[in-house]
Amino acid sequence: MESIEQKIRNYIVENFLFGDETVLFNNDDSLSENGIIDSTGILGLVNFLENEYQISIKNEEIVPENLDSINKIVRFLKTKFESMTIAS
Amino acid sequence: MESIEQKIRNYIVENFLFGDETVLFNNDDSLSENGIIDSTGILGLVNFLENEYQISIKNEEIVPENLDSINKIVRFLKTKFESMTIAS
Amino acid sequence: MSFSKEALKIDAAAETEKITRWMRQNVGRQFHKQGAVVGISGGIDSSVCLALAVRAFGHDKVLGIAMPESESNSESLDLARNLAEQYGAKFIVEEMTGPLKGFKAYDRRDEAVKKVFPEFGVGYKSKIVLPPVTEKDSFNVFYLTIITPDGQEKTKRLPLTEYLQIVAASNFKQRSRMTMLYYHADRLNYAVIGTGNKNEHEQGFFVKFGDGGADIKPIAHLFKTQVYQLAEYLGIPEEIRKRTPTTDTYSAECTQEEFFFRVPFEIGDLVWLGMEQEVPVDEIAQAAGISAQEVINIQNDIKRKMRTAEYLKMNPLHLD
Amino acid sequence: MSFSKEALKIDAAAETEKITRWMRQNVGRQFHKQGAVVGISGGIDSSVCLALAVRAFGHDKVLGIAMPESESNSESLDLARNLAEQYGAKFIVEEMTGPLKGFKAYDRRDEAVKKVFPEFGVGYKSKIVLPPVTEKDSFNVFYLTIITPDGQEKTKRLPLTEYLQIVAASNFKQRSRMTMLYYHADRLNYAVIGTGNKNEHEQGFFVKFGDGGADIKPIAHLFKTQVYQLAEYLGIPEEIRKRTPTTDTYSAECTQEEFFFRVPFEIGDLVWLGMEQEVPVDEIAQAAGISAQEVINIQNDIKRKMRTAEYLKMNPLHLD
Repeated sequence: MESIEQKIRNYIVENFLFGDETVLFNNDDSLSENGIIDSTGILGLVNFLENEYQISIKNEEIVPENLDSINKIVRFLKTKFESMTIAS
Repeated sequence: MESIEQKIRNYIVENFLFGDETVLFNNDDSLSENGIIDSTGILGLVNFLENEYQISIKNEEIVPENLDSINKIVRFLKTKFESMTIAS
Repeated sequence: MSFSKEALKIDAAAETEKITRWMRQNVGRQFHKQGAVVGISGGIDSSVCLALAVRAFGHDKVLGIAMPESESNSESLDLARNLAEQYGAKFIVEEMTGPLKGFKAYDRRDEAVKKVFPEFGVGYKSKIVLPPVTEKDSFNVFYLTIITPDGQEKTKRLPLTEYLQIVAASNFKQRSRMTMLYYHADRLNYAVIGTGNKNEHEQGFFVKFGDGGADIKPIAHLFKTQVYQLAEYLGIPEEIRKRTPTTDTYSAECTQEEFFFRVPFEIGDLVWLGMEQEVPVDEIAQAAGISAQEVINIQNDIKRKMRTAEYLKMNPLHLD
Repeated sequence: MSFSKEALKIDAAAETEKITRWMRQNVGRQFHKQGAVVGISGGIDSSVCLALAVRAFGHDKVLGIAMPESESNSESLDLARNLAEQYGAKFIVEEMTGPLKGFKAYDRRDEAVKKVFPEFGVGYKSKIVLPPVTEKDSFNVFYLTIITPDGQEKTKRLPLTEYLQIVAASNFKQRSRMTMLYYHADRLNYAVIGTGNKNEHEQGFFVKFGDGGADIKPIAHLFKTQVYQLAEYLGIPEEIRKRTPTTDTYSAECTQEEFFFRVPFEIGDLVWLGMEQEVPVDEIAQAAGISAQEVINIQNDIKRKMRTAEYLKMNPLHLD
């Protein structure tokens, strides 16, 4: 099965780089500062995460520390999953 | 009385240079190559000459050798005036 | 020598002289145009641009155009008309509701608004807003606010698709205005004056080929707070200088601060100037009366917007 | 090695590869856009651009838009539709008569036409033409041709005011099309493809912020005769490749040659390439089959147009 990292990377490469895999960025690189995603792209990413993982992202969660690199996104998703488990 | 040269110069300075007399060009300088008049300006100049001097300028007369410097315009006007005198 | 609000002061007389000489030279010698068209909205920026154009070209070579449409603020038209009269500029009114309906601009926008608020309908108004910059650094997330016929406000975060469609449809307004300004400019062999200030020009608060589409932008190097200084010097009426700057785009009254800039101009301009002059953050914070963290977040917000603005200002790319 | 028509030959496969890689990189990394919008007219240039966009971005990320209005050639719409289908691009039709009537574009134009030909009315068509370049060097003087309902042609030289108003009113068409393309581009977060070729781009045969308003121009470096080579390689249908290029602006059928370029492309492109490569005039004349004086006049005409084009391509000026 595809890892969360891989799934997010695929989404980014497919939607923001037209599938061009020669653009190299690692899982800790800032997506905004490296010019891979702009503010509209962040909104698209939020939509994608909400639909893909059936979560609801709050306004105050749309901040660089949660979304600005693949690793940050993965960490953020894990806290969302945990809070869902606790809530249910 | 204002000379023809002066009248044409005034028209050009007033209409294409917003009255800025610091732009220096002499009576033999090419108006198009010195960036004073463009092709739309030439059409305006033709209108001005036709109205001001009650002449009719033919299509084939709208050429650089008749209109591209103050002196060329003056020479061209003189031939127009002469042909009118002969015709009348 | 400490950093303070004084740093934003300009010599209005010298600035006016510099700008008008530059306008005259470029519009005449560079563009071969014989006058200027200015779209006047009754706002401070376009008023200052009209006054500058009249000084640069002469009142008989300047055409002011008011472009009201069904959602415009109704007092704007009178302000624009009086302004043109005060400066002796030629003046016409072009009604823009017709072209906008032709483009289905209102319908396309309201279709997206209804997806977010199904109750939206006749008598409702809408606007898009950004929350203010605070101590917490955040991405720019847009919210949709509707105002019900009885004056109740409701706000929701905008999903991407609806956000894009509302902005896209609203952009018909700025692009239609540009189109109308150029009709008259082309007809008269005049140049089109772009009325954006430095805040708008550099942070990208304009529509590409809309209000960003112009020949020459005489105040694009001046902070909003400096435009006010110029306005006073040029004699712009107080009723214009006292108005709150709005977007002039949404059916609900929407200030530029809530739609885009996210901080008051007196603070934002000072923080930005401090950044340009490499003033330490603490000193800026003190001058602006805010925390150091807020200064950093405002500066980050400005930098992010300037990056986005590159696309808006770019000439069409081509290969050699 | 002598100069000949061979000099205009390109390696269409390599060129396609180069263009599409460059499009992908810039639209993605530079603009942060996720696809492309192309206005397709049924002409050769926009067809090639659509095909290139599909290769660059994938057929599901390209939207072709046909924008007919009441004066459009009726077969263009079918050609555009079939083309989009052939390449698998998304396709929509946007009727432009509504916005144009909203701007009063037709009325404003015809008002000026009637000043020149008072008999002009319902059932008449009009166009603006430039005489061909000949052995005599001349300024560009425009003529107005009307065609009466029974097919009779009448031509007069255009006075300045009427010339400017007819062009200004016609420009509503290109600017309205740009506005519509950007609506869809903004809505989808796509880029707008500019379809101008080198002849149009460098000589200024486009409307500022109209068809000149685009994000990326993939064929702006290719002579018209080279666009035809690319079209064949990309599989553009013969019925499109065989059409005479028109302005798509005037109610009377008007070729690009008679409106703007003044010489056939096979001759004009060769003379221009010769000028770029500093080939002696006599050699160019021989290769093109015209006189040396005609070569000189064509080159002068191109140079004059390139100077005028500077204004059209200029970013808005501002002070620092």
